[in-house]
Order: sequence, then C-alpha cells, then structure tokens
Amino acid sequence: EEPKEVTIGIAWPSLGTQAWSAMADYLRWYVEDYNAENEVQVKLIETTAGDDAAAQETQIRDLLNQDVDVVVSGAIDTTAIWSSITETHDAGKKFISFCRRLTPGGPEADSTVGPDTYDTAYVSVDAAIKKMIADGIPAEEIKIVRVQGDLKDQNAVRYGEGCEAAVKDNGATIVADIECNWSVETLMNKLAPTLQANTDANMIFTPNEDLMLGVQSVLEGKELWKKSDEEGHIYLAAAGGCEIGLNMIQEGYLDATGYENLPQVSTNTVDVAVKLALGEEADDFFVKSEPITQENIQPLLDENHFWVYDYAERTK
Amino acid sequence: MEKRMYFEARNLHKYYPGVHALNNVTIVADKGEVLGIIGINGAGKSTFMNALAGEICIDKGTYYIDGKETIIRNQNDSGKCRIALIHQEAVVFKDMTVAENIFIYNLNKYTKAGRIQYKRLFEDASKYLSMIGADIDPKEIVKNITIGEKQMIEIARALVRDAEIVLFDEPTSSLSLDEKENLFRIIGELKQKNKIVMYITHFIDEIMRICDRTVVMRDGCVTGEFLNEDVTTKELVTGIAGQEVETIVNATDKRDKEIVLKVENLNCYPVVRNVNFAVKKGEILGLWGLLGSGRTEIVRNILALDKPDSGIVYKRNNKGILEKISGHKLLEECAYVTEDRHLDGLFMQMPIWKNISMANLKKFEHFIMDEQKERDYALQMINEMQIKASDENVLVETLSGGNQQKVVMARSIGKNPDIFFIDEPTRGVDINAKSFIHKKIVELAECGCAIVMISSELEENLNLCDRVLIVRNGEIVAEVAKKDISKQKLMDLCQGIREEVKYE
Amino acid sequence: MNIKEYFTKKEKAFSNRKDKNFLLTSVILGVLFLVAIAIAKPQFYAFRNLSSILIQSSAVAIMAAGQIYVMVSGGIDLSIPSVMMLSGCIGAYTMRETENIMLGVLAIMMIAILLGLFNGFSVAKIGINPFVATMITMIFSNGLSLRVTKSTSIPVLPKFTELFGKYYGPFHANIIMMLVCLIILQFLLTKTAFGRSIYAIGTNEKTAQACGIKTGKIKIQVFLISGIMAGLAAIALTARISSSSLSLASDGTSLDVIAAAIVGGASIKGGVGTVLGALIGAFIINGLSNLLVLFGIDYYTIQIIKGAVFIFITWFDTIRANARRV
Amino acid sequence: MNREVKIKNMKLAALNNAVYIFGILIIAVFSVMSPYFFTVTNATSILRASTLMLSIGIGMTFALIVGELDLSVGANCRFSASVCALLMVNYKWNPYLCMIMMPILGGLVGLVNGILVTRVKLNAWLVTLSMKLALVGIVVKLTNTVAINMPQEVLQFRNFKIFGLSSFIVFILVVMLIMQFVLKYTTFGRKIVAVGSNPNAASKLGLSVKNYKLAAFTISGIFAGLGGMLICINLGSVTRELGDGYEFTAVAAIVLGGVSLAGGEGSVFPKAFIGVLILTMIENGLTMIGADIYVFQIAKALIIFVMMYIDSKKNKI
Ligand SMILES: Nc1ncnc2c1ncn2[C@@H]1O[C@H](COP(=O)(O)OP(=O)(O)OP(=O)(O)O)[C@@H](O)[C@H]1O
Ligand SMILES: Nc1ncnc2c1ncn2[C@@H]1O[C@H](COP(=O)(O)OP(=O)(O)OP(=O)(O)O)[C@@H](O)[C@H]1O
Ligand SMILES: [Mg+2]
Ligand SMILES: [Mg+2]
Repeated sequence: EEPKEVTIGIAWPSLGTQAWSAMADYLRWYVEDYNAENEVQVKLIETTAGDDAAAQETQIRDLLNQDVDVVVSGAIDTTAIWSSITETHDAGKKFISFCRRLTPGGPEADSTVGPDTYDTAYVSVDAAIKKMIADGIPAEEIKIVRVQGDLKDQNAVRYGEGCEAAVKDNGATIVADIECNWSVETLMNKLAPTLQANTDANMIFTPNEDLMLGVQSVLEGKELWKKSDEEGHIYLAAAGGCEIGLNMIQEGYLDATGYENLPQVSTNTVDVAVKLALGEEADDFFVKSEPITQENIQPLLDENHFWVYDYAERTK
Repeated sequence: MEKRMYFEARNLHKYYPGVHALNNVTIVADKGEVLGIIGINGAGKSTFMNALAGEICIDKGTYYIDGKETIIRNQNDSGKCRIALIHQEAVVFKDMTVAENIFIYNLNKYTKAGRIQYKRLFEDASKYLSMIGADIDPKEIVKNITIGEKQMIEIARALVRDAEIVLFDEPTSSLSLDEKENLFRIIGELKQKNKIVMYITHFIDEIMRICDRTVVMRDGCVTGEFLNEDVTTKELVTGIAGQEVETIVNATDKRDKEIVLKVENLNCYPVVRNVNFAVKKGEILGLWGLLGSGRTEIVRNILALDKPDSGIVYKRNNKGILEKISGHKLLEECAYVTEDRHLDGLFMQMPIWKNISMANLKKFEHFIMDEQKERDYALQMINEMQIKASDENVLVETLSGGNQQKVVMARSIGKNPDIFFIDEPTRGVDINAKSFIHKKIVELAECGCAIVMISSELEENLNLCDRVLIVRNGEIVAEVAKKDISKQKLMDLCQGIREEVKYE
Repeated sequence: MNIKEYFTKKEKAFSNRKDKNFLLTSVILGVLFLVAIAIAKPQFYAFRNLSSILIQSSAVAIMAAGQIYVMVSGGIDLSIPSVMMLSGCIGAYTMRETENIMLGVLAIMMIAILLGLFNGFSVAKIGINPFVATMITMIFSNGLSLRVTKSTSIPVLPKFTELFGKYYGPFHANIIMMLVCLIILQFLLTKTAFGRSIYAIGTNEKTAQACGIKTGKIKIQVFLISGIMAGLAAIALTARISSSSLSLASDGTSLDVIAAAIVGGASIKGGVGTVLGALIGAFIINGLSNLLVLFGIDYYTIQIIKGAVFIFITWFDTIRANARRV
Repeated sequence: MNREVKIKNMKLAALNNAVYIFGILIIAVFSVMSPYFFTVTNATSILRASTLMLSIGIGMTFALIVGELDLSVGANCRFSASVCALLMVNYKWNPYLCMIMMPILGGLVGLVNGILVTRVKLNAWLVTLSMKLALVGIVVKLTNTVAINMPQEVLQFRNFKIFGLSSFIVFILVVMLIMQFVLKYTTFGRKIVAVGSNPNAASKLGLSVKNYKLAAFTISGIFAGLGGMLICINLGSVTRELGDGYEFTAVAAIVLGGVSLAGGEGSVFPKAFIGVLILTMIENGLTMIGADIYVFQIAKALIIFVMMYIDSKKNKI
C-alpha cells in the first residue's frame, strides 16, 4: 500500500505576536515529527494575511487553487470567513477553524481547534478575586480596571468577556475600561489617569502579560508596585503564561495568570486535519486553560510544564 | 596684444533642448562701467547672467577675470569671483528676518560659541540698509514686506559680499518711482566705487539714463553694441526690434456708454477702503497709484480672491440691467491677468497649450476635450504673440520671463471676455510684444469689452486709458478724464501733492 | 582638466535619445522578468491565479483611483480605508435590520458621500490642511465603526453577496466593478474639462483660481469622488467576504492605497498621476505578494522585499524623468 | 474706520494664539469635569506620557521645516530600540553603549532615507513608507515578536529623579530646548529654515539643499531612535506595536501646534511641544473622565476638528 499524502493549507491571520509565531513553529515541528513516524505524509502550504480580512479571503482561494486537502484558517473576521468555508466545501475540501470560534448562523467549520480565551481570562480573574476574598477583602469592595486588547480582534474581545463573567460571578465590579490596541505605551498613557480618577481600584486585569510591563511602569511611578504580601499591593491578573508573567508570579507581583497550552493546539490541529482528510469524523477541540498562581507555580515549573521555556530552547 | 578688460566672457554657448540659448556670446566690461543688456524676449539675457552667477553652467566658452582664465560652474565659484546677481524675482526666504536674509552667506561670522548674535546681526543689517537708502526694519519677517523692499535685500546682500561685478536682471519691473530713483542712485554709487554693473532692462529710457555702453542680444547672439553717447533712442529701438515700433494710442472716444460693472462700498481693512467706481462698455479704466497703494487688492476683492469685509458688485446682465453678482461668478465670466506670474499667473509644469486653454476650458469641451483644437489655438497664439518656443509642447517653466508673460496674456485674450482685469500687462515684455499687447487691448475695448487696467508704467496709462482713477492707501482719491491725463498730473495726484478731486 | 573638453562633451548631451533608450531598457527588463517567472513559477500565469490577483487588487485599485484624484489635486486622503470600513459596517447593519439590499447599498453610499463631502468642506471651505482634515475623518470613522459594530462582525444578506460578490461568466463581480470605475474615472480625469481643472489645481491652485476655475467646488468634488470610491470599495469588499467588521481596513490597506497611487506615478505635490497608473500600482503590489507567496516566502520577508521593490520602481521613474530633462 | 482695523487686528492676535487659548480651555474643561485632572501628579503623568511623542515630534519638526515628511519614524523607533535591546540582552553588550546606539542606529536609518530622497531623488513619501514596511519586517524576523526586558542598568534612569521628575523626562525636555536653540540660534538651524522656506531660492544662492534635507532626515531618524531609548527606560521593555502609527499622530500633533506642513515655519519649542502636550492632555482627560471606549476616538476626532477649525479662521481674516 502506498503512503498517502495530505496537504494542509494554512491561512494565518498574521504572525506578529509571540503566541502566533510559536503556534506556527510548533505546528511545523510537529509535522516533521509526524512525517518521520507515520506513513501518511503531511505537506504544509502557508500564507499570512497581515490582519486583512479581504486578503485572507483571496489567500484561501489561492490555497484551494493549489489543491490542498484541508484548509486551516485563523479567521481574521469570523463572519467574513463564511464565504471561504462555502468555497472550501464547494471544492470538496475540509475546513478547520484555528483558534477562533466562528460566528454562528453561517456554514460551519468541520472542526474548530483552539484555546479558549474566554476561559483563560475567566480562570485567571477568578483565581485573583478568590485570593482577594481570602485576604479579607469583601467582594463588593473589589474594584477592577479591565484592559482590553484590541476591540477589532475577536479573541481579545473574548478575553474581556471572560474577565467580566468572572467578576460578575464573584460579585465584584469593573470600575474602568481601557482600550489599548495591544500597545503598551497606550496602556501606560491611559492607565495613569484612570488610576487617578479611580483611587479605589484595587485590581488590574490585562489580557496578556506584555501589557503588565506597562502596568509595572505606571505603578512604580506611583510607588504602588508592591509584592502580594506588602502593604498597598494592587492585585494583578493576566493571561498567557509566558515568560514575563511567570517571572512576575515567581517574584510575587502578579497574582494570577491563565495558562494557554498553545503547542497542544498546534498538534491537535494536525491530527484533526489528517483525520478529516482521510475521511474520518473529527470533533471540535478546545484546550482548557488553567490558572497559575503563586501557590501552584513551583511544582509546575519543576515538572517543566510551561511551553515557553521549551520554545526558547528550541528557537535559540 | 590689446589691453584686456577686467571682465571678459568669450564665446559662450549654452544649449537647451531645441534652443541654442547662448550662441557664441562675447561680452566684456571694464571697471567703473555700467553695461546695459537689452534685447527681445528669449534673447538669452537672463541665461547669460545666470551663467555668470553660477546658477547654470555654460556648455562652452571661457571667462577671464583680471586677465586670468576662470571657471564658473556653481555659486561658489561665482562668489569667489565676487559676482553678485540681483534677480528679476527677488530670491528671499519668506519665513526669516530681513537681516538673516541679507547675511545668509555670512551667518558664521556672527556666530560666537555656536550662537548667532542677533543683536550684532541686526545692527549691521541696518547699517547696510541705510547705506542703500532703504528704510526697512531688519527684524521684520520677509513675508510682510513689499517686492521693492525684497529687492533691497538682494542689493544689500551684494554689498555684504563686496561684489566687484553686480548684475541686475530687470530690477525695475516691480519698483515704485521712488524706489527706482533710489536704485539708480545706488548704481551710480557702485560706478563711483569702480565696480562693474551689468543691467538688463526692456526700457530704453533707463538704458539711456544710466548705462555707458549697451549690448543688444537676439536669439542667443550679440547683434550689436553701442556706446550710449553715440546713439539715439530711435536707433536703439530699431536695433532691438529689427524694425520701427509703432506706439499704440487709444484714440476712439467712447463716452456715454452703458455701465457694465459697478462696485459699491468695497472695504477690506486695512488695504481697501470704501471703493466705489463704475466701468462702461468699451472703456479702458486705469487704476493708478504708487506701488503698494492697494490697486491689486481692490481687484482681488472685487473678484473675491480675497475676502472683502463689505461691498457689493453689480454687473450688467443679458437684459441690460445691472445685477448683483458674486465675486466667484464674476471671475468665471471675466478674464483676469495677475501681476505675479510665478505666484498665480502660470502653471509652470504644464506645456504652453494647456496653459493657454485653461481659462477657457468649456470652449474646448465638446463632450470630451478637443485637444487638437486646443493645440491649434495655442500655435496660433504663439505665432501672433511671437512667443519664442519651438512648439506648443514646451513647458512654461523653461520659457524666458517675457515669453511667460505673453502666455498669460494669450490665455486671457483668448477668453474674449466682457470685462477684463489686467494687472501689469507688460511687465518684462519686450518692445515688440508690448506694442502687440497694447494693440490687443485697444482692439478688445473697441469690441465693447470693459477693461480695468493696473499699470505702473506711466506711458501705458497715458496712451491707453479713457479714464484713470487715482488710488492712495487703498482709497480712490481722484478721477482723471482722458482729456486731463498728463504725466505731471498723475504723478502729483498719486503722491498727494495735488488737491484731491473726490470721485462721485 | 581642460575646460573645453569638459564642455564639448556636454554639448552633445542633449537629445531625446536617452528617453528612447530608457523605454527600450525598461520594456526589455520587464519582459525578461515576466519570462523568468514563467520559467520558474508557471503557476503564476494560471488563469485562476491571475484572476485571483485581480480580485484581490480590485478594492485597493478602486480606492487608489479615488486617492489619485485627491493627489492630482494636490491633497492627500488618509481616510479612504476608514471610510470604506465605516460605510461597510453601517451598510451591513442596515441590511441586517431592514433585510433590504437596496437600503443597505444606499446606506453605504450615503455614509461614504457624507464623509467625502465632510473632507471636501474641511479642506476647501474651512481651509484645514488635507493631511489633518482627512486624519480627523479617519479617527472619527474608526471610532464610529467601533461603536456601530461593538467589535463584532455583521453578516450581509446572501442576495447582496450574490449580486456583487459572485462570478459573471469568468469574471468576478469585483473585477467588473473595478474596470467600470477605472474606465469612467480615467475618462473623467484625462478627457474632460473637469479633469483638466483638477490637474490645474494640483499644479498651481492660485493660478487656477485666477483663471476662473472654481477651486473650492472642484476640491469638494474631488473628495466626494474619493468618498464614493471608498463606498464602492466597501460594496465590493463586503460582498466578497460577505460580512462587515473592523478588519475590513487594516493598517496595510491604507499603506497599499497610498503606495499604489505613488507607484503608479502620482506625486504628493500634486499635478501628476493617472487612474491607470493607480491600477497598475495596485497590480504590482498584489501581484508581487502573490508571486512571493508562490515562492514560499513568509509574510514579513515579503514586507521587506516589497519595500525594496517600491523604491526600485520609483527610482526607475526618476531616471525616466531625468532622461526627459536631458 | 480705525475701529474696524483695530478689531481686525485683535481678532488676528487672538487667532494667532488660538493654540494656547485652546490649551487653557481644555485644561479648564477637564478640571471642571474631574477633580483629579488639575493636580501635580497628573501633570507629571501627562509629561511622562508625552515623552515618546515629544521625541518623535522634535525630529519630525525638522523634517517638516525642511519641507519633507518622514513616515518611517514609528517603525524606526521600534527598529532601533529592538536591535539594540537584542544586542544588550541576548548578546550581553554593554547596556549603556546600547542605549547610546539607539539614536545612532535611528540616525543611520534616517540617513538612508535622506540619501534615497536627496541623492537618488525619490519621492519622500514612498521612500519612508517603504522603509516602514521593511523595518517592521526586519524587526519581526529578528525578535520573533517576543518582548525584550531591559536590565537594571536601564531601569535605574526611571527611578532616578530630578525635581521630582524621572530623569528621562527632564532629559527630553532639556534636549527639546537644545534643539530649539539649534533651530533658532545656529547657522545650521537657520539654513535648515532657509531651505524649507524657499528651496528654489536656497539652491539659487548656493546653499546645498540636498545636504540640509539629508541632515533633516537624519535628525528625524535620530529622534525616532531616541524615542526608542526613552520608551525602553519608561517601559522597561521593547514590545510589539511600539511606535505603531506614531508617524501620523506626531504629524497631527505638531501641525496642531503650528508647524507648517509646507515647510519653513515652525519651532520645536513652543510649537511642537504645545501640540504634543495638547494631544496628550486630550487623551489623558478623556481617560480620566472615564469616556466610553466606544466614543473615545470620536470625541478625540471632534476636539481636533474644532481646534483646526478655529486655527483655519486666521487665514481668512
Ligand atoms: N531650463 C530651460 N530649459 C529649456 N530652455 C530654456 C531654459 N531656460 C531658458 N530656456 C530658453 O532659453 C532662451 C533664452 O532665455 P532667457 O531667459 O535667457 O531669455 P531673456 O533674454 O532673459 O528673455 P526675457 O527678456 O523674456 O527675460 C529662451 O528661448 C528660453 O526658452
Ligand atoms: N495679505 C495682506 N495682509 C496685509 N497687508 C497686505 C496684504 N497683501 C498686501 N498688503 C499690503 O497692502 C498694500 C497694497 O498692496 P498692493 O499689492 O495691492 O499694491 P498695488 O498698488 O497693487 O501695488 P503693485 O504695483 O505692487 O501691484 C501694500 O502695502 C501691501 O504691503
Ligand atoms: Mg529674462
Ligand atoms: Mg499690485
């Protein structure tokens, strides 16, 4: 029996962030390993749209022109992608939505694989609030400044929603929103006045850990950058589980972060793609997030749980 | 060997695409001499001076200064030879002070420990300015001063550089009478100081008055040389134009005609004050005043190119009734020749034919633009106006100053308007073309066009106008009818020497 | 150095020879380049691929055509992609609420026209610098789109997609729309008095005014056209991707629109440029990306190469201009 | 009649100082709306927030004065900061050296821009736009978009205070005054103004237009790099999105302050400074009164529009 070949066409939205370039790298590495171990050979064709929904639409068509078996796409616009899905299906191919839940109501992807940013934010904020309550702050006195990444970005929006849900469920309140377009300078410029206007704010949530650097800079300026056990500490929750966040937790500044196991997303994508290409059924797959706190971080570090260190090692 | 002159330019050649702008030009001058250079438009006069100033580089030829062969390829070489050029359009930096403009080459000398010492700079600037009799505040930003004053800056700049050879390219074309006198005085002083002055102009009387010797150019060649003592004005004119030039005089009498344009209570503080006048059909109305008296501003306000503070303009409509009209509308229906072709007269980067048809696009539009018709018309005007250009596709920026002015006139004449505003119709135009333009203006008037003309040339006012309004400080202070127009009267009135005859 | 030798060389220098030589070289170079691609990547010439490049270029080309008008008149419109996005979002919103395509199209064009007029008035009547005026519109439209969509994406009606986003014969509706727009705009710009006036304003606004050209009105019209083009681009794009969201206009889009215009020969200083040039510019930009993707080059390297190629193309253009000028 | 002239002059005077009046108005309005706005702490945080844009704005002022536009400053800022930060962190170069290298590297990029514009005679917009594309591409390739954290040597500048202000804020304010001095009181500065004011005249008089333009581009690059340095100190790391879109914001800010896009007119202090300050204040004030993030940009656009509207009045009188 001849070894089969599966061509996967990937339409990345953009690889301008560490998370995305890491997922792309893990995916490529996994394919190498996969080809070495399996009879089925996987071939990758990649394109990147630079956050331009229209460009992505054309690129998916280009991929179909190149006769891929499965289209994997991190949709820039979760509705705009409908037309591409229809087109993929019309061509008799399969479609996997990568890291994005599609807007309901249109054609559905054959499978959706990704982390759940809503969940990530939820577990992190939830852990932080629980800690505050444990520290003796009544829930109604917990006032949160919520930082939004980019309101144009579905995943970013879902971080915000996750945060809001966790806040509601615990009976706390959000006192201010900051939109920063993922830009740390913008965050800094807006956070300072926000804190001034909301002197009672005692917790800050940022949807990734890079943004915490801006929070650090602002808090240092106000002499509020304190460890958890110090007087005047402002509780901090983030999302991601990358090096900056993990360091901040170990140093005792950051109270919680939501860990996203990105390599698992990549490996699952390839598995699902091969299944679909071979005509099998495949389910949606969401990598669950887990809260990382100052209490539980050490054992996890010891067992080499975090992908960032592995990634740094491999890309050296 | 004969005695060499202090300055010699021998066998200069300069080629432009399609034009041999300097063709074996030899011009010499000795110290203490004022040399006039005259010739029809496009003769190569400016090209010659620009070459000396190092602004362009000649293709062939040699310069001798003090008997030594010298290369002049750029402004630095020229500066080293102590040559200074006073440009036709003053070359100044509008956002800087007068003093900085004067000392732009020498700012280093006023720098101490890296810091420019403005106090010393201003003091020295006043010194130089008073030397040439110019009353300008050295701290003033150049934006806010008049054209004549800008020219003074250039002269002061030449003095600062202690130039041995001072070149003037049509300096009087935008100077007031006083400023002109002052300039002649300065030239006299330069001559006293044993400098060489070379002087381009289209005015024979100026040549006769200040020059010792005159070189006549035509089509890139030197065609004649006269010692001014030995020549009469008439000979000179024929030498330049190749023929005798007729003086056009507006002889027809057009009184009691209907009014086509009426201006009431036009105000734009502080430059235009309470202006009232009317123009009749077929009339040539002159606006006469000193430079900066506000004549240009009056016209610009009528046409709403500037925003007037108050005022109403009436124009006769088809039914023969005077009707209120907005400036924009009027501007569309009339033709307007502006005074400064560089600023708002021409589209420098466009070819001649596009420039000529631009005021008149609708006439050439038959669903689409009829380019052939436009070109034909342009060619016709090029011939009629004797514009020196190889064809209609030549970019206007490469034309000589006078030829550019002809293009502006050609455009407006082609519009065949009812009302014609002309600001300095013949600035920088040679005597042939001047006579032609005058003829055109008179013809237009005869066809029933009402013409409002601003001219700083007395002759033009004397010969062409049916009526002259005297403008002083933005106000119309007097009206002179055709029969009363005289040189002395106009001069006196504009300076306020004579009593005002209020216009009603 | 002997001065005479130095100058005799220059005497011969002038003629149009250089221009002809230059044209020949660029044509030969271009052909060689295309042949080289044909050998290395024949897929590039596949009908589907070329059509895909055309489809992708269409929205950019339509917007660049609007940009050309503004640039020829001596201004710049930074707001085109944002206006496109806003009108697309409001159009989709209207369609969702009313279930009516015509109302949707109407809403798109209304918004685009309104904002175009706003730009025009700010520049021509109020006298704000076009750079700043259109930037205000850009910020405003971005903000309002955020408000309207609340950062979700809004699907358009399927019939709308069918009408404006499907193939007619071998041609995608977007391509047809682009060609129609371009032909009309190119005609307007080069063959009519209106177009000539735009060039006049870009070359010297004061002269144009003194010639009796209604500069204010024409500038407003020019911005109106760029607004309309933004609206049409919104129709093309929303139909093609069957929804509207904030991702319609990325940073890249605004750069592409300006770059297409400049690569196509327009100048920020005004007075030059043609719609055809904008079209070619848009093709070059998208064709280049497409080609490089075929070679398997990653996105960020493509960006670097793109930058270099833009510079190279304008450099070529400069040589040509210099050749003309002796 | 004299009265009318006087009124006209008064109007003109008011409009000429419209920026300042507007600035005071903004302060007044926000002070009323939020008790926290008009405080020393907030003044400090406004200054701090404006440092990066101020630095870029200073450089951009030189480019605008000479009559050109540099659209690569944002990317250049990120590029120089990233490259030097990489050298510092991954290759363990001396941190102080690397800090100094940031403006130098930025200057080099500016120099390349300048050479392409003045020597190869390319369109400045396209050159700087292309440069922006290329620089961002290079940065992504080099850093893999991972944020780079600064070592302690760099961060100490943040905590070192002069007159209660972080040293880097004082530094940029001093640099600003120095650059204004250069522009106003040195031969070099005046010739830059001359070239921008009338390039034709400059070349006729034999000033090297090319060289001054080249210098302006280089300065613009240096200050983009310096901006990178300041943000490294202020933020303690180089992250993605740094400087993104700053070219347009900076132009808007300094044009608001009264620097002319046509060249020749403008100053680093007060014009560019005021512009940057006002823009930062608007952002600060809107954040402080808790403006809805959905209307934030709309409000900002409207405020800028009103300001430009008032500003435009002065040309019409
Ligand atoms: N840059 C250029 N390119 C092409 N031709 C030019 C250029 N500059 C000048 N010429 C041509 O050279 C000729 C001489 O021009 P020049 O300016 O010296 O004339 P002029 O004697 O000063 O005329 P005027 O009295 O009108 O000022 C003209 O035919 C002009 O068209
Ligand atoms: N925009 C302006 N603002 C203030 N003053 C001005 C302005 N423009 C011109 N002026 C002044 O108004 C006066 C009238 O100038 P104008 O140019 O109308 O004089 P003119 O009689 O037409 O002289 P010319 O012979 O130069 O055309 C001058 O003193 C001039 O300096
Ligand atoms: Mg001349
Ligand atoms: Mg005048």
